[in-house]
Amino acid sequence: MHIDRPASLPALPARSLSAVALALAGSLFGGAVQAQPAPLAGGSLTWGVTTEPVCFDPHRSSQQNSFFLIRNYVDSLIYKKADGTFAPWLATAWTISQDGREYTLTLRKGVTFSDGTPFDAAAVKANLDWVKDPANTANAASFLVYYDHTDVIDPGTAKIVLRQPDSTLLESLSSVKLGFLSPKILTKNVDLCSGGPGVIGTGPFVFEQYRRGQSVTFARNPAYAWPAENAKHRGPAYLDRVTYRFLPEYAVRTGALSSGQVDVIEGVQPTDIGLFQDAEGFQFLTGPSSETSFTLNVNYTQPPADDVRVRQALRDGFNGEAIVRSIYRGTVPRAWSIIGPSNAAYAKPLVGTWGNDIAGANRKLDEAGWTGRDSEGFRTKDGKRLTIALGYPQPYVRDNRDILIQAIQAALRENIGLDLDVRIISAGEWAKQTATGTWTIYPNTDNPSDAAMELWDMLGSGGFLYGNIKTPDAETTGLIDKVRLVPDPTQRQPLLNAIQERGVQQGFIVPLFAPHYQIAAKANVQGLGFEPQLDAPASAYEIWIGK
Amino acid sequence: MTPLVDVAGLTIRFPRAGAGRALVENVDLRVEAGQCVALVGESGSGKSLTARSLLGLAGHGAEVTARRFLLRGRDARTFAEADWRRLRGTFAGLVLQDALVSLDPLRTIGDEVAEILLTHRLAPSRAAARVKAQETLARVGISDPASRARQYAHQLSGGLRQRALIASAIAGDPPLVIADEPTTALDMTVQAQVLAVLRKRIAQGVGVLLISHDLALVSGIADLVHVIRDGRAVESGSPRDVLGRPRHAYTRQLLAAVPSAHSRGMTLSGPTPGQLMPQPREADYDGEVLSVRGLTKHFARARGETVLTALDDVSFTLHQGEVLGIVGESGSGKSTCAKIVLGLLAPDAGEVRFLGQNWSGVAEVARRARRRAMQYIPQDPLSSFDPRYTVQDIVAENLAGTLAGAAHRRARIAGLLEEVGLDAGYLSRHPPTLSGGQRQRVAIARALASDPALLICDEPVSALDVSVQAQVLDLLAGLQRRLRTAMLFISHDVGVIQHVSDRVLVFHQGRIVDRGDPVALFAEPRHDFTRRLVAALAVLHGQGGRRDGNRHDA
Amino acid sequence: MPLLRRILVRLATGALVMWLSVTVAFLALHALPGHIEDVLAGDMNYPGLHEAIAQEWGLNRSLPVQYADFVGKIATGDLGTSYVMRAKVSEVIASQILPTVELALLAGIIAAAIATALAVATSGRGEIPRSIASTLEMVLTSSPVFWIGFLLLMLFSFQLKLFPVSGGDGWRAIVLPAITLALPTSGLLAQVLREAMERALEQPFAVTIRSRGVGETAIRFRHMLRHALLPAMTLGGWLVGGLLGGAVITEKVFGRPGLGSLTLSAVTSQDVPVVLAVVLLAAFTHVAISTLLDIAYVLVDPRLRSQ
Amino acid sequence: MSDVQHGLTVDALAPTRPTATQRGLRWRPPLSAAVIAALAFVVLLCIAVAAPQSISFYDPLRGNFLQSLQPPSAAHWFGTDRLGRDVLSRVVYGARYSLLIGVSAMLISVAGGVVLGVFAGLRNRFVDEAISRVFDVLSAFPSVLLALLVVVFLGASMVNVAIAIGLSGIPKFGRVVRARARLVREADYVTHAFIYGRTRASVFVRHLLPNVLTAVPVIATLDIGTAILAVSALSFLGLGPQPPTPEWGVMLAESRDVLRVAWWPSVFPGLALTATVIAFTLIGRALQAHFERRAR
Repeated sequence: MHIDRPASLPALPARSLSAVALALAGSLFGGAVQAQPAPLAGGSLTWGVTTEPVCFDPHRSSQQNSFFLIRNYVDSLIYKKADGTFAPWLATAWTISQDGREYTLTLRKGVTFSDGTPFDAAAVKANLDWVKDPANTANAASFLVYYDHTDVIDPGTAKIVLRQPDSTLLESLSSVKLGFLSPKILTKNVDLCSGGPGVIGTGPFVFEQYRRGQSVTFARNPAYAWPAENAKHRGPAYLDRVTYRFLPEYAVRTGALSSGQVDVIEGVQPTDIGLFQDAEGFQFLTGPSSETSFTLNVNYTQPPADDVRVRQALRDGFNGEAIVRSIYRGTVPRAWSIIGPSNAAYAKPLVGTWGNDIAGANRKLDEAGWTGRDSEGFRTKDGKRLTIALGYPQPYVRDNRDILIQAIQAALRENIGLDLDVRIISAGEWAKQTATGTWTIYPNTDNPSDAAMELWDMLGSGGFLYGNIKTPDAETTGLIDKVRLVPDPTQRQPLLNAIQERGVQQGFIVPLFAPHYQIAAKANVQGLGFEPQLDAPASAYEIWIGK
Repeated sequence: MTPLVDVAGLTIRFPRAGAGRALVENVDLRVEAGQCVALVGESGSGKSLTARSLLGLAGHGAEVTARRFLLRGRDARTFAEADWRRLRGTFAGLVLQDALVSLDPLRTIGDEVAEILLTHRLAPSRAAARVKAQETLARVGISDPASRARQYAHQLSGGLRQRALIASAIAGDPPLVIADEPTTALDMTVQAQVLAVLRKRIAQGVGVLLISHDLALVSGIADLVHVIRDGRAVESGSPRDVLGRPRHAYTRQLLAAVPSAHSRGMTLSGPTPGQLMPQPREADYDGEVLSVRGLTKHFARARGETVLTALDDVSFTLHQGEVLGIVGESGSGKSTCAKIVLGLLAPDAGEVRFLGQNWSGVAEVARRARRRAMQYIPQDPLSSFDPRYTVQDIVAENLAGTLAGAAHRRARIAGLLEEVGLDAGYLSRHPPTLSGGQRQRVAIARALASDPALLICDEPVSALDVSVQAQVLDLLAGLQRRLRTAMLFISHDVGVIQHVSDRVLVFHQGRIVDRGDPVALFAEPRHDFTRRLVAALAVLHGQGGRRDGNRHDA
Repeated sequence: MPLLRRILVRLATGALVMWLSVTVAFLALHALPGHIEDVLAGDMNYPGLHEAIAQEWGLNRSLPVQYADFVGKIATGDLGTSYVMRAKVSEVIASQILPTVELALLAGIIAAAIATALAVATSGRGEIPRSIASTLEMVLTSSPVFWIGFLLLMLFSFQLKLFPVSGGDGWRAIVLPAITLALPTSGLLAQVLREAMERALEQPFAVTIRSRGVGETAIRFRHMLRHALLPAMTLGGWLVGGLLGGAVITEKVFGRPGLGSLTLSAVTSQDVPVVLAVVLLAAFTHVAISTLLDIAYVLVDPRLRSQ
Repeated sequence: MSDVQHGLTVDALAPTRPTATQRGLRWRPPLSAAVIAALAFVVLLCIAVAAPQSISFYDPLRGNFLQSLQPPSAAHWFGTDRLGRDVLSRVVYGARYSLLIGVSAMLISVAGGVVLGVFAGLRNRFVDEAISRVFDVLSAFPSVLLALLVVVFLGASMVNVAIAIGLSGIPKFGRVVRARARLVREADYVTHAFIYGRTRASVFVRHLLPNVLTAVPVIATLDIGTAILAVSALSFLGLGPQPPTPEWGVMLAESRDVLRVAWWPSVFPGLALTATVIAFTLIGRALQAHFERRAR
């Protein structure tokens, strides 16, 4: 049980040299900033993470918890900042045609993949075309539904041409799923899912070793010099090496950090926060809320939830505020819309306008005819109990969300006599339900993407929830299709607000809370941060180990 | 010369188990080198316990007290476990009854014999111990000891196994050998050979303490005999005195209970031998009950190479009211013959006719009607009773549907029990709670329930104590004579056969080698096997003749 | 030689058992609700995706064809590729088998040691040690594996901080899981060993051995242990199956990598090739162990050689 | 050779008072204190199954958020869990699930095991071989994997868990019954039954079957413990009854994450589980001793 001490003497000279240079640079640009301790390069860091990535290929991976590991070796064209605007990265500038169908990108000079092949327009075309090809069954292909082709104007310029305008493309290009792998490995159809040195990107680290079930390790890419514009430093990463150990159990992760086996952990459960928050020798950070909040999506075509009054009663029949605060001990905010509060597209007018109206909920249920009561106190209507099933797919259960749902289940039973039949279902059963549109309530956050894309996924006529339902709510799906055609953010916001308000007002969605990523680490670990578009911690590029 | 064992007033009790009554009370015992002392008594008399206490093996929780307890002059009362352990195997060796279960079945004979040498470091190395072990095997008359040493107990014949067991006890050349029923599990001829081994040890100066239930056998080898009853020595003396002029009533009763050619026609149990009803002469036997012609039966060994001939052309007849005795050693085909006569086993050749009709060649259905007429009394009655049944259920099984009404049937069963000397109180009891004798009486009652014409008894009394055996034999004889049933009586004990049978068949390796009058046949044996049997009897009972005299002058 | 013939028969039946197990698992997995390609698609839903996945894994072919192809490959040792992890199943299993085998083996050894010590120390040595031993054994066999795991974790890892909470590497990480898995097994094994020893001690040959001046402990080790081995081996065959099952649970309690977690995720995500490989492995282990037991029986008990 | 080896003449069968050497000191009173305690505990369990509200004070499903993770106190003897629910009430209500699933799983094992065991033991070699292969296949699947397949196939619910565990218990039962059947088939009271004019069928009904089945209640009682343990293991893996059901295995699974800060949500269900298994084992052993004493 040891912390990997920074490399011994031989590395010292290099370290002191770059330290001096950085200190100089810091003071030059830091200016009036009080003397930040100069970052120390070198050393290796060990993470304790919740989930072992099933696949290390950015284009194929669909696991949100694996994105911030992949970000260590995969860069994107642009970087989405916290305020929703985009900073240049591998693309120094980009212009969108009048009809919103053509995106012309000027690429950064001197960027190379870690196998030496240059990063140029041809590489951009190769990656995008590979993702679009359905034969590769790439998960990221859902971002390129309207992508037609890419023109290589010259090595430094590429033009992406769409079949119809798609306002979600910019955020998609900032996602790690549309990051870039060396064209060489894309051609030979080698399987990159199982990771290893064969996965070659342009990122600040190079894939070193993957021990299945145990850990994955990345080594520093000495040639790296092209971070996103808003990065704090320019040169290669500080750390020599970063290791991510897979520790799925809460108690195990917490124990590993408190006994010093690892330097940083993510996924800290509320009851253990006290061990690290303002505790001597440790630090505790909370990131921005994720792009979408944890929401109950109610299938409004399945009885008894096809009656709007029942849905509204479900929405208002419990005190969300108190339950979220009790389960998560105030570490996460209550959510008022399906889009996360920190997301620029968050429908602010919705805040505080609904929920916790138990009398109103009971009145609505009485109006809807659910007046009878059975032996266990549940409402009945002509003999049938008011039961709404909630199928939580087993692979997505994490972060104590099943405990939250149980609390809501208990509250609904007590307050309004509604039987929320909670069942953890298998992936097979969930696939069958979505394929036949027979799902009832689906609790989850969505993979991070453009707000319009999120709404498309959750409520859109082509999304994975309502894709197979013949009669979705025309007004909602119409609005969603419209918003995707409007690239200009100022014009999109009113539409986005309208969709979110209608979703909540009609009880299609019951937002619960906005998950915030939490990290606990040793006090001497500096440079920890979050990447908004990933809904996760940032890559290890900025991290360095203090004294 | 100090005696090997000099014990006086020996009392053994188990305070924590049961009533705490003494199992051995005030026994005196002296054994000199080159002398054979015998303890004779029935099971539960405490004879084994007395012998084992000489090795400190009386058992867990035993309280052993004595006025004097000297082993080669050393006072054993002060012995700690370590002292006992040093003494076991070096001072005294123990030989138990059946080598098949008294030797560790999972270890070779060589290892078993060598264990004493290694435990007491009587041999410098394992190799030396192995050689000494093989020498000991040779000393007890085992040929080719080197290859025998590598074999296991189950691979040897009964006689060889028992010799190996003796070898394992005397490997450390102990001056004293304690033999607890050493020959009981063996055939007569083999018993004689094993006794000869012990005689040789005595001749070489070893003291032997012999434990047995068989007074006759003991008289052939012992210099001094103690008769033990309920833990007390009721009589002691030389074999000549104890057998010739028994002073204690119990000794007389034991002697009288031993069946032999001389006890024919007399009762064995009871205070004084009485007269049995006379058996009809051969001339006036009426109908032929059973006729067996040319019975042959082969068993294919598991691997199919060697075919074993169990019966080879066996023929005999049995008339109403007659008792036909079959004698032979184990493996001579007696029981196979019984099974075929009972119709439980089909013969390869030959034919059985019962009550004038074909019996062996027909299907079981055809036999079922006449089943009631042929009944069977097994050696181990307990295994022939369904464990869930009470005595009443067992006897009722053979009553079939003849009598209507439960009360009526119950009365009939009670009557049957009465006939075999058991009162109605036994009706509701479970066989495991009964004694061996009582169980055999229940088996007899069941057999009589259907008034059979033929009773087949396969070693019915060989598992019983002498006195119990006597009572059962008297019961069988009385019933047989009164009900005039034909009886096929199988036994390995020549004495029993001579006592019960009107005619005798001698079985050897599946064939009838001799037949005729029970007394005349063994007076001048014709076939060499019968001759060997008679010779063995003589050896066992001390040069023969000695026992003839005593019967009449009692 | 009967032994050789017995082994050949056992192996033949073993092959039959393995084939039956794989077939049963194959049919069960394909009869599960939902098409496998839908499951693999997960949350993605764009035109042509499901067909592409089905095509890639040949799921669009008829069941018999898929089955024949699969069995054909297995016969040649190719276990196929995992749908979810897109890696060769043989590699996936190989990487995960070591920690589980390590755990099961170490647990087995600890259990055998505890059981033997307990049996030798308490068999036939009076009422008090006997009742203490049997109570201890009963408590051990009656407590759930994962509960024992929690108690050990609470005591040794959280309170005394002697052992790391989990992880797969380093010898200290395997101590607590191995003990957790070993305890219930040792309870059961000790019961069987002790009862067998006591039965053997009541046999006449025990008196003969004592009459040779052999001490109580020597009797148990040199003689009685062999007699107790027979019933223990019958139980042993069943226990190994238990150890594998127990490993799945222990790995979840201590967050250790291994076949346990692999099996759990493979079945829930219907990763057919991986599940079938695990079933094959389990069947193979079972067959191998029963064959070894057959041989061991004959070695330990010479009386069986003659039949 | 089947010739009866003339056995011991020492009248070993005479049940004179058990001499110390043979019986040692193992003669015990019919019902030891432990067995009485076990019977009392099982009665308590039955009350918990039939009328849980009589011995618990709170609704097992109603959580009071203000009192989450309270240590054992006068109000909550076993303390409260993360959702503020009373652990004692959940343990009491949990008895119903663990017992019902455990017993029904055992019944499935017994039914399957007895039927197959009797056929394997009493029929010809071919049937015996075939059924032994079925046992091999069933025991080739580690019980957890077998349960996984059944539960994923039928969905995670109490009935399916009982089926899953019942199936994996069949080989163990089957082999015991088969061995006993082969033993009884050779016993004298069966082979000699023809002497009393019995037909094959009546021998089967009157002697064979009853004597084979005498052992079943013993092994059944012993197996309840094992079945309950297996059920809790499955619930722990999330394959058994679903939250918020207060089944002991589920409670233990839920207690895992708070193990570090609260010991009581995990200790008490574990104790209940272990005590139940011990109780049934003790009763099973007592039954076994009773049958052995009668049949010996």
